[in-house]
Amino acid sequence: MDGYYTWMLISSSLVLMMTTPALALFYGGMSRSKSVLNMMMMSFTAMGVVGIVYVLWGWSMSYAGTDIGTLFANPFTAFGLDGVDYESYVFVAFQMTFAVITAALISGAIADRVKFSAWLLFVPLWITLSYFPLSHMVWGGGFLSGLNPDGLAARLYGFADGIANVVPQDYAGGTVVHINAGVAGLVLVLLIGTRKGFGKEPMKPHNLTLTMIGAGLLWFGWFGFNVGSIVFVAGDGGEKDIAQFMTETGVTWINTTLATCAAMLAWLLVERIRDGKGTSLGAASGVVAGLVAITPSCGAVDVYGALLIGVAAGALCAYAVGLKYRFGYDDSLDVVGVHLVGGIVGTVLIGFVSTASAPGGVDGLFYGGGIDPLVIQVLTALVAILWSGAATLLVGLAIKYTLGWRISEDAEVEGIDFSEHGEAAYDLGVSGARRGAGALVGSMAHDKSYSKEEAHA
Amino acid sequence: MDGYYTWMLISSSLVLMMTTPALALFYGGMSRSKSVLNMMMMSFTAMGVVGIVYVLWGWSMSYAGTDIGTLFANPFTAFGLDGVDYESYVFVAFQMTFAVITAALISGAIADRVKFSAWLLFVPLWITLSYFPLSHMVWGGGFLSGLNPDGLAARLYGFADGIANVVPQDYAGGTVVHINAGVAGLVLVLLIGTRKGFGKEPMKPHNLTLTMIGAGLLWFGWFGFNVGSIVFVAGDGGEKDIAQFMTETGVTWINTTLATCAAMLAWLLVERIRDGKGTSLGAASGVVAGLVAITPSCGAVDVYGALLIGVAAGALCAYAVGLKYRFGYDDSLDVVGVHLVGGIVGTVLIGFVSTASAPGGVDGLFYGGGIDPLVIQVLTALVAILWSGAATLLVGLAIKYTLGWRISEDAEVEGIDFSEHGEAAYDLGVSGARRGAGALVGSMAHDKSYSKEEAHA
Amino acid sequence: MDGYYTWMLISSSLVLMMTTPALALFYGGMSRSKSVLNMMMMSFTAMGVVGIVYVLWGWSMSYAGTDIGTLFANPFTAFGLDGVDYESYVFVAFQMTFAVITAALISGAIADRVKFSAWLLFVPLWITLSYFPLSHMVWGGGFLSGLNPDGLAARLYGFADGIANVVPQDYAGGTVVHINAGVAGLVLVLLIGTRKGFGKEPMKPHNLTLTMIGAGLLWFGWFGFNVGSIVFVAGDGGEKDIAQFMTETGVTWINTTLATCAAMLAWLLVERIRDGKGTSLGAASGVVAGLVAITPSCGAVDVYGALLIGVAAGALCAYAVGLKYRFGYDDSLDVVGVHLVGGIVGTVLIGFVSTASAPGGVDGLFYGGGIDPLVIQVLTALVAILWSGAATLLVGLAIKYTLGWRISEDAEVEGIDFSEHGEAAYDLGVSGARRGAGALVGSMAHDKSYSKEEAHA
Amino acid sequence: MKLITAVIKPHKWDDVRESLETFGVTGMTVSEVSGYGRQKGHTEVYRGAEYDIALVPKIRIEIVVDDADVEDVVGIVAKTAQTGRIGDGKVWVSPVESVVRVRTGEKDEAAI
Amino acid sequence: MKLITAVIKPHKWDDVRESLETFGVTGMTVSEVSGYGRQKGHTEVYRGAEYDIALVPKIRIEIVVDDADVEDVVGIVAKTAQTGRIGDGKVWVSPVESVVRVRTGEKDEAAI
Amino acid sequence: MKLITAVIKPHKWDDVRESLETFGVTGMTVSEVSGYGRQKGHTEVYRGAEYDIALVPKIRIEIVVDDADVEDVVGIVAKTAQTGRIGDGKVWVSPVESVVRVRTGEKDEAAI
Ligand SMILES: Nc1ncnc2c1ncn2[C@@H]1O[C@H](COP(=O)(O)OP(=O)(O)O)[C@@H](O)[C@H]1O
Ligand SMILES: Nc1ncnc2c1ncn2[C@@H]1O[C@H](COP(=O)(O)OP(=O)(O)O)[C@@H](O)[C@H]1O
Ligand SMILES: Nc1ncnc2c1ncn2[C@@H]1O[C@H](COP(=O)(O)OP(=O)(O)O)[C@@H](O)[C@H]1O
Repeated sequence: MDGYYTWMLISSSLVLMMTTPALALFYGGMSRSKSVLNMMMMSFTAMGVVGIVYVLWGWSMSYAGTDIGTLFANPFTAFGLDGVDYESYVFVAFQMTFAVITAALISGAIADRVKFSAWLLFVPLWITLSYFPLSHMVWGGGFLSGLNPDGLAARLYGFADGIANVVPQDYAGGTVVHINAGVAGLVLVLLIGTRKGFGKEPMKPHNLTLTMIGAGLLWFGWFGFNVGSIVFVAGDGGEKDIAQFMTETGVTWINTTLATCAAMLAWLLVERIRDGKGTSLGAASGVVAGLVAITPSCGAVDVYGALLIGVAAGALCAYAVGLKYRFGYDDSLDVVGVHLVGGIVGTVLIGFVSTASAPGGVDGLFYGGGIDPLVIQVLTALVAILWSGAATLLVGLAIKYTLGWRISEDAEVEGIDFSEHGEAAYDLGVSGARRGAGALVGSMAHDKSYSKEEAHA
Repeated sequence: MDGYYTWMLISSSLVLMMTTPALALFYGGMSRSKSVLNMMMMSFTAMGVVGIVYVLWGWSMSYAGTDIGTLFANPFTAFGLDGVDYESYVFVAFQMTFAVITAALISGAIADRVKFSAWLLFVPLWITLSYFPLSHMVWGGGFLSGLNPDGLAARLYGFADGIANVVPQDYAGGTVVHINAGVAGLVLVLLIGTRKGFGKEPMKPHNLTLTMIGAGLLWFGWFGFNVGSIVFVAGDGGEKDIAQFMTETGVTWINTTLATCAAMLAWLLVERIRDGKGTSLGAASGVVAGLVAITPSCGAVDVYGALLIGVAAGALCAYAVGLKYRFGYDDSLDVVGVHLVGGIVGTVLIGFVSTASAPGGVDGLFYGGGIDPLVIQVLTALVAILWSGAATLLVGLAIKYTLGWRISEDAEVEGIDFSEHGEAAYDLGVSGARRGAGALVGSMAHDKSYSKEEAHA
Repeated sequence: MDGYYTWMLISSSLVLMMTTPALALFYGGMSRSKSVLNMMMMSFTAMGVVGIVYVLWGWSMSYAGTDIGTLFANPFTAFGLDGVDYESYVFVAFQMTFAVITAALISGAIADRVKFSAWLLFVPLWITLSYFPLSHMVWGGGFLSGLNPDGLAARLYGFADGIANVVPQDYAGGTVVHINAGVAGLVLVLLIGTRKGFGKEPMKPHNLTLTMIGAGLLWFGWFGFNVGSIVFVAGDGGEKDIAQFMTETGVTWINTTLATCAAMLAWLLVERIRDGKGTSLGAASGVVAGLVAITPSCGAVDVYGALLIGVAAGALCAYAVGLKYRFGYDDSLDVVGVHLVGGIVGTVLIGFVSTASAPGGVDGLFYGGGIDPLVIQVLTALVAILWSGAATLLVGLAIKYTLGWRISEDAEVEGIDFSEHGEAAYDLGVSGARRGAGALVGSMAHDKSYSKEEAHA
Repeated sequence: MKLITAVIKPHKWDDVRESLETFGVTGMTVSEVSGYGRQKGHTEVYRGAEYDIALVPKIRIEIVVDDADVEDVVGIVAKTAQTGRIGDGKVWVSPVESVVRVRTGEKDEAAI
Repeated sequence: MKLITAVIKPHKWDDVRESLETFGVTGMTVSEVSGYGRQKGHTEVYRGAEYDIALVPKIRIEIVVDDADVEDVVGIVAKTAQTGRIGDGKVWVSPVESVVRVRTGEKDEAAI
Repeated sequence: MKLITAVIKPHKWDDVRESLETFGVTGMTVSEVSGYGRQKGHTEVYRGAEYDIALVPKIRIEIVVDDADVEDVVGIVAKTAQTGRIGDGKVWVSPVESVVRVRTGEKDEAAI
């Protein structure tokens, strides 16, 4: 199994790369030139904070700790990976990167207007109250897992031979990652409010090449995300596992790619019909929408199911991202429109198009599996939405009435990169005709580190 | 063999990454700021379209289907991967990514001037008529394979123990990928014509940093492309195969790197001598030229052979990219100069410098192998050129006299990003002194999705 | 072990990617818009030159050749990989990429002002006189290795069962790579002098988004760098090795990530306290500082050790990069402040926080291991500093008094991209309101390649 | 005819354009400039060193008008661009001796 | 002396420069500006919402000339920059009281 | 009042700003422009073809001053921006009939 083990090393590295730099680029390119750095910083610091928190109590709270009421595990049981054997470190690594990107995804909804300090406070609180419990419930044998005799599925449909009679499916994180992040984004947007000028000024992407790089690298990393999420039936590292590895991963790779291709083209088609032109932002968004929707379902469907899920996700999300203008919530970079909607699409469609011929091995409504698989998918999604909504509201309000979320209106107009980070992303006094500009940038006032020095002396 | 299997999962992901975003960046940076998005969109949509087409009938037409006259296989035999076992999905994935990038490569020749709809129509037709047949002929045991008793090599030199007495070598796609894309680019350029102002205005790269990122990521991905193209002698997944895997791949990795380094330096040297200065565009182009030339030969040569092929490719391509100005064909981003020329260099030089000490195990002219290996390489290249030329001409003319290829001249002057996608790549009202610009961008006219909404209501 | 072998294939590819394009981007973004291409070219050509040199005599001089006075190995023994079996090629590949990035790292210290030809001459000389010997001493069983009976450690603390009683630890290159590059940078800066306007003009990064991409991709590649540096105890490819692979790599992955997260946050904290704001440049630099410091120590510490090393590296480097203004040496992109300081921090702290419970299996001062582990780490660092300093001085002076290092002052003011490469990185006549600019760029004077042609005719 | 040059705050541009449109100004030429004055720029930090950015971004508007319209146009710009905060900018008027419309070759009043 | 200010279409810049060169204009100052006028900008789409870009890119040329050359230069620019399509631009002339050549300190006619 | 327009070399901007500050100029408007003149641009190479970049980057400064200060300001700029090398630039003076300070509505001298 050292081949599979190597795949996990790579998958963990790939998913880390999805946040830094892929997501940072995807979001950074979509924000305005005066706020791109702040946007990228939210991804980078999500990595910094969650990376540490996950090792301290995240792994324990999700998997290694003793279960507490099927909702989460004891954060202290394996605090700091205490008592965790080295064989498992690679899985800690893999799961850590999932927590990181989930937190980072939220930042897209609150672009251009949030105190950097508020973000740094939000991330550890939210990941602890919303992400760790949900990952425990879904993957850690908790309330939303088919393996828990007291779980939702078991209660509804009964439990036999260590598994519920109807099993909720979430292969790589439709609920834990995408619905969770999408709901959090929506709640925060409603709490924090819209940007000055929202709905009047375009506030369009300042650098679509960055968004395209980000979309491409996200796709690349997503193979680690989805294909790396295989769970073995035997699990003893024997022949059976190897055989499962060398078949199931091919299916999840192909399904992931098909849905993404289909979603990209579907999004472009909607734009073509509605707006007359297909945009590159649409292609990049379609890619992500497809990846989001196939995340829970990549092991549950065949090639036609993957294509259908892709088309549905691309078309519905392309429409959903326009709603913010209609209802006036400033989901700045479309976290709700793409991750919440896409996550629901992928999670729910499993109930229709999952097939026993796929690794998941469950027949959905369209394959004669009846209504139950659909019901359990919908209920799972609902529970995730409720938990995430409640947890986010709690954390969001706590910050609103203490530290406060918003930067000043002037700072917002001048640009958050200056006000929160004292930087400008670009200094392109350049290129033949513009090489002079550098001269306009300013001159050194004084070297603080230096003067500080003197003070000491 | 789960180690090798893992390598194939990664290689497939790496080669997908070569198109999105690597090639999109390499080409996007070279185009003008008013057409960068359209250029990137051609790569992204090539991925979208070919990704789906390959699963539907590409795999069947190249490998899984029943052979038809040694030229291609039946597209319906394994339509939608029907009857393809899951073990093979990873190879479908790997081969799919090759088809994708081959189609995407062509876009560089027709920058700035082609209807997006024409491209979306061209890709599936061309891939079906040119790529699938050639991949079947060369790798699918068809007309250009040494394994086919009725193949070219067998007819010319006889056939014994299931293999021709002189075997044409194309390790990773010199003919199927690079010559094929290069010829298609040339034919299209001649059909479609030059850009307004070609030869008068510079039309130089608008963002060389993108081109450098692209070149670097292409190099990274190319290890999947070349090293992943290993074919096993035994093929039973036993000790022999593992041993071959753990030796041959080291050789192809090193050869790929050596040729690329040599080509980069050779290109820079030519520029230094001819123009007085070595450019970054030259370094990036040299990297790609080296990778192209070593693609067919990475398994056939030793370190000195790799160096020689690299030097030859770098120098010849550096010279070849200048020809378009001389002969007046607007091969905008040098698909012909780099991929056609580089592909021929690599394919033909095998006849000279291949050595029995390399994995390929054949001695070329310089190693006492006589003229035959050279002849078969040249003939293989010629057949590929003819087939690709004919197929491209057919598709190209069909589109020319129906949909039409060119956008209007005004649209070309204003920029294809606006006319075909309604977008501008950059909105850099930025950098201390320029932060105001955003204000100049414009104001929201009306929200179509919204108004559409109203209409419904 | 084909799983481990696959990991080495990937690791080699990842580390190559660290130089091209990751480091090129990290540095390119930090330099000014008139010198970004030259900066990227120094990374690309370091790859081109060292890639070839390493295969010709680097591998032989570091590992394969016969030892010469414990300082380096005979460059001719295995010249051109003569006599090296194919099994080892993957290790040649992996080690090559380390040599490449070490040379490339130096370029950051001498930004904006060095003749391209001088750099092309410096790289092969320096890599031969400084890098190959040090890698032989530390990893090739030479003077700084615990395995050499005549080595420093053996002489000081005695030698038993083929290993010194106190073993110097450098898991992935704190001395060979980072201290080595940092010292070289410092020496060159002192030799070459400061840029015109240093300390007066800001000379701040022209494109921080590139720097962020670079930092993210460096982190991604660093998993190949650190985790791929595992050395097996048994080394026979048997069960023991596989078991070691499937435990140790998890630890090094986690440690690498923890230190990097901690360093990023520590750097931001220092900025927050000292300057009032945490910057994105600080986050990117903190990421690299953490990766540098954990490089030698990733196998020696537990999670708390990794966190401590990260915090120390982030904080100390954040302070160190300010010193150049104080002492007036123009370490342009902070090679000294990050790689020399970070490399020393990581190498020396091992003496305090290494623990027997980690793969390295040595207890440091804090774990009751006494002073010896600390002493040997300090001495090892000192020897590396002395050797690197001497070698760099030699090469640097040789170039100074022959070719000369500096470009003319006018060229420096106009920009090295024009003077050395005849290019401008950007031509952004763009973004709605600026689309015209292209028109200002200039018109084709004459086609040299063309006219050259005519001359021939 | 006169040339009216106005230097205003960037986020005021849209309002100014609209009010001029309503008044009947059919054309103007706009550029991004940097302003230096009582309004100070912001401060950037780099590697622990601080930089004062002396300049603030401004929008510069040039309008050629008939003598008759000068006062109105100046008044409209001054009124619409006003926020009352330092840095609102300046408007100045200078003489123009002749104007040509390139497309038609029309001269002076007819060319505006 | 007079200052001739011309606002033209970007792709006409090269022709204008050449014809001025031939006439003997030895220097000018050029900038990228945005034009607002009868010629309307294009439309951009973003997330299903449409944006009218009111401004079109233009090139702005400033030439200080002797009184004697004013008519010729204005004529040349107006002729060369003409496409006959809306948006060709404007040329206007305003008085200049004195000029200095920084390099030499030369004044007025001698400074041009 | 007069409008002083100066076109100078970019790297001279800081010095000019300082000396004007010391003299007491409280405001100016600055823009990045391209200069065409005796000083020739550089040459770029692309795919073996050479391009002459006819234009050189310059900084353009506009200062509205009282008639009294014109000579001093022109002198200071001309002196400070001087390097003695070709391309130092030009300074020209043109009449201004009225000025308004947008913030306060103050007119003319009071508005500067
Ligand atoms: N004497 C001047 N000449 C030209 N432009 C000026 C002058 N004084 C001010 N400006 C422009 O007007 C802008 C606003 O002036 P400032 O002094 O900052 O505020 P206020 O006009 O409200 O007193 C400046 O940024 C500059 O662009
Ligand atoms: N009154 C004006 N003052 C200053 N510039 C103007 C004026 N009218 C037009 N322009 C400039 O001339 C350009 C062309 O004018 P426009 O009305 O679009 O076409 P035309 O001049 O052919 O009628 C505009 O984009 C603007 O830059
Ligand atoms: N007649 C002119 N009108 C407007 N600007 C001019 C004129 N002549 C020169 N300039 C500006 O002055 C700059 C320097 O002029 P140039 O002839 O190159 O050097 P010098 O002034 O030292 O002779 C030019 O780049 C241009 O921007």
